[in-house]
Amino acid sequence: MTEMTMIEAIRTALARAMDDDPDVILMGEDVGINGGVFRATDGLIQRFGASRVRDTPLSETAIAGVAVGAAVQGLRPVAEIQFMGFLYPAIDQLANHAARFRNRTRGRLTCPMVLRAPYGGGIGAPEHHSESMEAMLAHIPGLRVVSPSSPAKAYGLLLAAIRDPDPVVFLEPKRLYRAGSETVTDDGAALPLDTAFRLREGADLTIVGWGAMLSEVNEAADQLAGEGISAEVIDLATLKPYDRAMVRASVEKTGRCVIVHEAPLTAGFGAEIAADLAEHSLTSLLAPVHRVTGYDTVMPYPRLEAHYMPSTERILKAARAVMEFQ
Amino acid sequence: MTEMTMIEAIRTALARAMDDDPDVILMGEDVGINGGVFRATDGLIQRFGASRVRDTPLSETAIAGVAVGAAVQGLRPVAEIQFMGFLYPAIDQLANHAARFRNRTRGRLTCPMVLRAPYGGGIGAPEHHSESMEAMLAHIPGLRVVSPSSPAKAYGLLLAAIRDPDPVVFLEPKRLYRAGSETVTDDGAALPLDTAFRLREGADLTIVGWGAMLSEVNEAADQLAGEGISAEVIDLATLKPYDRAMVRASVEKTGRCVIVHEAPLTAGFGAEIAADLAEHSLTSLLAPVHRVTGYDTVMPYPRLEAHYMPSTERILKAARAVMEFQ
Amino acid sequence: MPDPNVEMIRYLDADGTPVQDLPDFARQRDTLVDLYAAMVRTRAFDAKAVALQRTGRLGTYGSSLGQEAIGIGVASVMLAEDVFIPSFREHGAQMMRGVSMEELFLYWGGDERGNDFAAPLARRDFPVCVPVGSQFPQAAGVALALVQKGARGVAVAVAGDGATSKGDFYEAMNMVGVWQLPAVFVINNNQWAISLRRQDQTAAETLAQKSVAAGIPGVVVDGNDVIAVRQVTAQALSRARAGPGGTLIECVTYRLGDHTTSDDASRYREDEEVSPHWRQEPVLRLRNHLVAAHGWSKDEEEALLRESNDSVDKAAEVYLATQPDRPRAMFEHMFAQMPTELAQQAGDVADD
Amino acid sequence: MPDPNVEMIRYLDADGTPVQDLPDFARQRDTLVDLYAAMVRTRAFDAKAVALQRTGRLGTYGSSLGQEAIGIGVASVMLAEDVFIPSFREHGAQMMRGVSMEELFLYWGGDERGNDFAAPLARRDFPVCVPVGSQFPQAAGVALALVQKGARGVAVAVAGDGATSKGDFYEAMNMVGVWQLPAVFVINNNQWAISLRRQDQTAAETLAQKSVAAGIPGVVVDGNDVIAVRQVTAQALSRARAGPGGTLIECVTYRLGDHTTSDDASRYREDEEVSPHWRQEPVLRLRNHLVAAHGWSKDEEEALLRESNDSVDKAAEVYLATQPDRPRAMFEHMFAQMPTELAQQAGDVADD
Ligand SMILES: Cc1ncc(C[n+]2csc(CCOP(=O)(O)OP(=O)(O)O)c2C)c(N)n1
Ligand SMILES: Cc1ncc(C[n+]2csc(CCOP(=O)(O)OP(=O)(O)O)c2C)c(N)n1
Ligand SMILES: [Mg+2]
Ligand SMILES: [Mg+2]
Repeated sequence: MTEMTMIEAIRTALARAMDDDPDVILMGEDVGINGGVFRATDGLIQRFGASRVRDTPLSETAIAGVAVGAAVQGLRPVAEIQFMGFLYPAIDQLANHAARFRNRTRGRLTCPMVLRAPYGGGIGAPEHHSESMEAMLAHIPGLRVVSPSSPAKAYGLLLAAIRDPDPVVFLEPKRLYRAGSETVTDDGAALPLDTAFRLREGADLTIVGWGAMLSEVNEAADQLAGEGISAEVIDLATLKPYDRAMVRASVEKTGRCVIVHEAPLTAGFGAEIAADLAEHSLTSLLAPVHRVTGYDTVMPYPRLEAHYMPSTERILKAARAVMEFQ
Repeated sequence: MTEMTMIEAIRTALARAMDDDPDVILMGEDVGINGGVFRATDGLIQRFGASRVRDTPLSETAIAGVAVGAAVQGLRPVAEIQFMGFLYPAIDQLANHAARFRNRTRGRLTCPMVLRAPYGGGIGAPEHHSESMEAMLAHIPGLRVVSPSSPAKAYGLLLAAIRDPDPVVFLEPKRLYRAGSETVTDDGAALPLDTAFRLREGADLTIVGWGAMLSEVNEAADQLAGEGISAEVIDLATLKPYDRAMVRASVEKTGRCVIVHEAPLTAGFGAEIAADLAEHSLTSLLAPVHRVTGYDTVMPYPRLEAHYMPSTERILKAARAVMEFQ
Repeated sequence: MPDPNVEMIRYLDADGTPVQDLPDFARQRDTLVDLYAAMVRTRAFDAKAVALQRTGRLGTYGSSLGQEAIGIGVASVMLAEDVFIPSFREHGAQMMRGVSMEELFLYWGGDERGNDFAAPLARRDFPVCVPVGSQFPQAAGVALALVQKGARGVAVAVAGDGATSKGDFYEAMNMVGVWQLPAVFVINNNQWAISLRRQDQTAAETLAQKSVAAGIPGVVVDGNDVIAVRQVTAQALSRARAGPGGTLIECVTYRLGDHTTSDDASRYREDEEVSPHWRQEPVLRLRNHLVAAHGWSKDEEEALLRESNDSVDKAAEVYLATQPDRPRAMFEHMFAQMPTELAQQAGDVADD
Repeated sequence: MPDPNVEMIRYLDADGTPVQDLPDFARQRDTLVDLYAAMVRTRAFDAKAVALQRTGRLGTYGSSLGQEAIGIGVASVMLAEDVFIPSFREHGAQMMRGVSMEELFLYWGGDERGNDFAAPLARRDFPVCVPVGSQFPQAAGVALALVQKGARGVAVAVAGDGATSKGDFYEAMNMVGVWQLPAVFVINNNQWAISLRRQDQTAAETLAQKSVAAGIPGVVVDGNDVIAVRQVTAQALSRARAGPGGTLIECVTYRLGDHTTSDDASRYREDEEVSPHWRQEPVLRLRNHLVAAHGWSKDEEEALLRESNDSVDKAAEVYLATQPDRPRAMFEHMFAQMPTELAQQAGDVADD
């Protein structure tokens, strides 16, 4: 049991997975001697050697494709894309190959790889360094898409992702990398990839989020509690496939739902959750579902970034609107 | 006024746009002497010359990137991706560049390009030739995403896309290329990119679709009419940004909504429509919103393809469920 | 800087006459007959597949007519520990790796079960790769896995001249170079990518010279000479097995037929252009050599043709008699464990 | 097959002594002083930008320390009709193209208005390209547009050694080759891509030899010799203008500083490795030459430094005094006409 930041928890999980299974290898830009630009792999090349911690050329298509080939051939590659904004060239390999090998060979060949990428804004990074395009990946049949919201979740979910027999995209909210720490036990225990986490029980409304936005969501829930409004908070953690049962049950209990994400509104993953409720929990809805999200704009450069990010205030506004609705 | 198939209408629109504006150029694999694998550009190289109808090397990243650079520099490139399954390598240029030039230069540089791609299944094509991933593109801020459902719409919408001062992804439902013909007047009149089309007025439920699925939707609406159920049918045509007002107004009138698309369910574009209704038209909903879509599976090879495609029967089943709901 | 051999390696001229000393294997009648039989069988398979497609009983199909020497030459020297990562035009190589004709028909007939290769030799081989060029990064990954696991296998990928314009090809080759991976990239340069001529694909004089960009050796070989293809591949494989890394092999041949059954090559090329290439084609070339150097007889030829056609016909019959899979199958192989939401969706389709 | 010159083109050695006859322009004091002043100003700008970042008043910034000769050499021979398509490390070239220091500070300070270049010369130039290598296909597209519109301009793109591993680079270069487009691709080979050494980026002996893959000429030039960079670029530009197509130019230099202000190079390289490169750096080299060949005086040097620092300081003040844009601005430039749904979303944010 140690206090760890999220980046430490990720590093700890990577080391644990590599200790446990010689087939686990890491690859990506600057993951070796530099330890990753965020230090997720710091010290691992020293510990596991340059053949298991591989600095790649600057080639996102090949990073993904090499991971696919290696996974199909029996390794468990964990590949890093340095920032989500540079992940697009990897989509072809993910959608056309990683997600399909098991299906198209009827189980003969499988692709147990993990693609890690830091995502999201709020740290004043340069353009193309703050995107949240998880919905694009979550639309691809055959992929799992996971995003942790705390150090302990990062540890357990990353272990689960690496051990999973199918491809997983693991999206790390970089705003949380060093935003706080919590006790993480390096016991090799994975967290399930098929259940969401109820972070807080509540009776009046359900707030659903994932990744870094849970900070604002929790803050909002605190404030709402002060106003006598009891919010249930659900951390989706695994977006694809997500725990529809938990979200439905919660909303069927509370009757109200606010969904929060950083990605642009239109066709964001929040749409899926709202749609699922409109389809399966409609009669329980006492108020319109609200989505508090990034706008349908390019993520602004740092000077205006704060105006783009869904704020606690915007969440509160939505929550109050939902509560006041009649 | 001539009877045209959709592929003829597309070719006619391309020729018209090239006649009208010398800056319009075509590029893509096999678009020249071969006239495109679907013949969308048949005869155009003879008419406009090899410098305006350019056969590219097999390079989807460069096709998109060259189109971006050429558009930013003042041409109006219309680039073809041979099948949507090969579009993924173009996403980087679309999301990181085409969609952003105007915004990041505060209007100094713009990117008036069109990326055309045939999409969708139902014609027994080999694997990777039948995808419908429009939702991924519709999530990208700064892009317009358009899909015609008939020859006349293809003509008018493609002209609008080419004339639009911003980047447009034009997705052609290849199942409709030769599935029928209608009267198209080659008068150079564009159709608006900001309104949906009400294909049929109805009072009992709203069915929303786009592209090829409108065939099944219309068939279902016919059958429903025979059962005394009056369905309003909306062809979205432009998915991003879509005509939210028309869909909301229709559902507020009918109280019921079925959304149909070929793409996989989860995080498909139908989710956005259902979410918008759950957010803005909730109190008008007399029944859960139903989505009739492809499954969260890889598009099967031809032998099982028919079981994947949303059928008239599945739409009817959903419509009846929605009508019977109480 | 490596200097790709721009002189094309060749052992037999178009008439089947040796133009230089033959390698050892090519002096043995049995070996040559095996190569010949494999090419003939491939051609018979192609013919049947096209016929089935024309009569609506197979999907879109890309024949390897005239290009048989490449796959056969390559696969004939691959070992069990090697992994084959093919394009969509290497039916001959796939068969030589143990993929059955029934499986190939199933695949091209639109049935995923055709990719569940039963033969031990092919068990780790990849199914065909449709997104052009995307198999190259995977091949590099396979090579990495082979190294990492201490195996001595080599990853062998084949793709067309068009594929050499994809960034995937280049990124992968660069990685093979810098990591010295045991991978052999074979280019079937059949002069066409659908309607695009080789010279409109790239301004590079040879495709082999593209290896210079990655710092690995590149070789040009006569792709209509199965002896040359085999010999050059064997050298590349031993080089890879010995450790110093990958090789790019350009096999120069000609696509005698349409791109696929969906294509009509007469739209973009004249018959006059095609005709002379019939004189170069690999099956006739090896037959001429067999007749001249090894007394290959008319009887033997006829027996082989009969046998090839019979086996193809038999496989076609099995294929045609195979019922489509249960619709549910499309859900069953998405994940090792079917997620709840998928199970619910599967409820939509009939159970059998 | 084109044979990229593997001998590095150089005019001045590290001491500023000519190693071969200088081109005409390099015999003129004024021209050399202009080049020198531009490099000094770039260095001053870099220093200020890093200082602002360190004190929290600028975003992540990538200094061009030691690499000034590349951008300056390249931009100094570009014409008004040419288009510059830079990476994120070519501040000097951008300035020479007329981008103001205020605009650069704004950009690196996180304000899109920094990309709305006011200077006519830069009006059609591209803003910096952050996704490494993705500017190359765009440059090919710009070149295509220039040709198509009958202009005589050339598209000039710059990127780093790391960028040469991207498929984008290769696909674009191949298209430039096959379409003979007027594009010049310049590689700032500063030996590092963040922590990856040049020799771990590719097994190619030179980066220039990658042009062989595309069938276009490649040249290696001493990137610390502004005379050489300018001369080679001038040749590539006239070649492009004359019609026979593109050129790849590898400029060999060294990244003396961290990758960016977010980077700590001491994690992955020793000071001992860096030190000798200080003897090669371009500003000192040209100063030595100016002093020796043109009597460049201490007074002139001091005046130039003062003037450079003053102009940089003044620009920084203007930048620091510039209020952030209105939040609404993030919606206003997404489309020529703001769609209804965007207008509704814009209602969320304050008007000013
Ligand atoms: C990435 C990608 N783009 C486009 C296609 C459509 N397509 C299929 S085959 C082909 C041409 C391939 O040419 P080549 O690589 O020379 O192989 P060949 O067919 O000649 O064997 C094209 C464009 C594809 N399958 N994949
Ligand atoms: C496609 C892409 N991948 C990763 C990054 C993150 N990144 C920024 S700069 C850089 C290294 C670039 O090296 P090089 O091309 O040599 O240029 P240099 O920084 O040395 O000038 C990386 C990996 C990026 N910006 N774009
Ligand atoms: Mg070919
Ligand atoms: Mg560099």
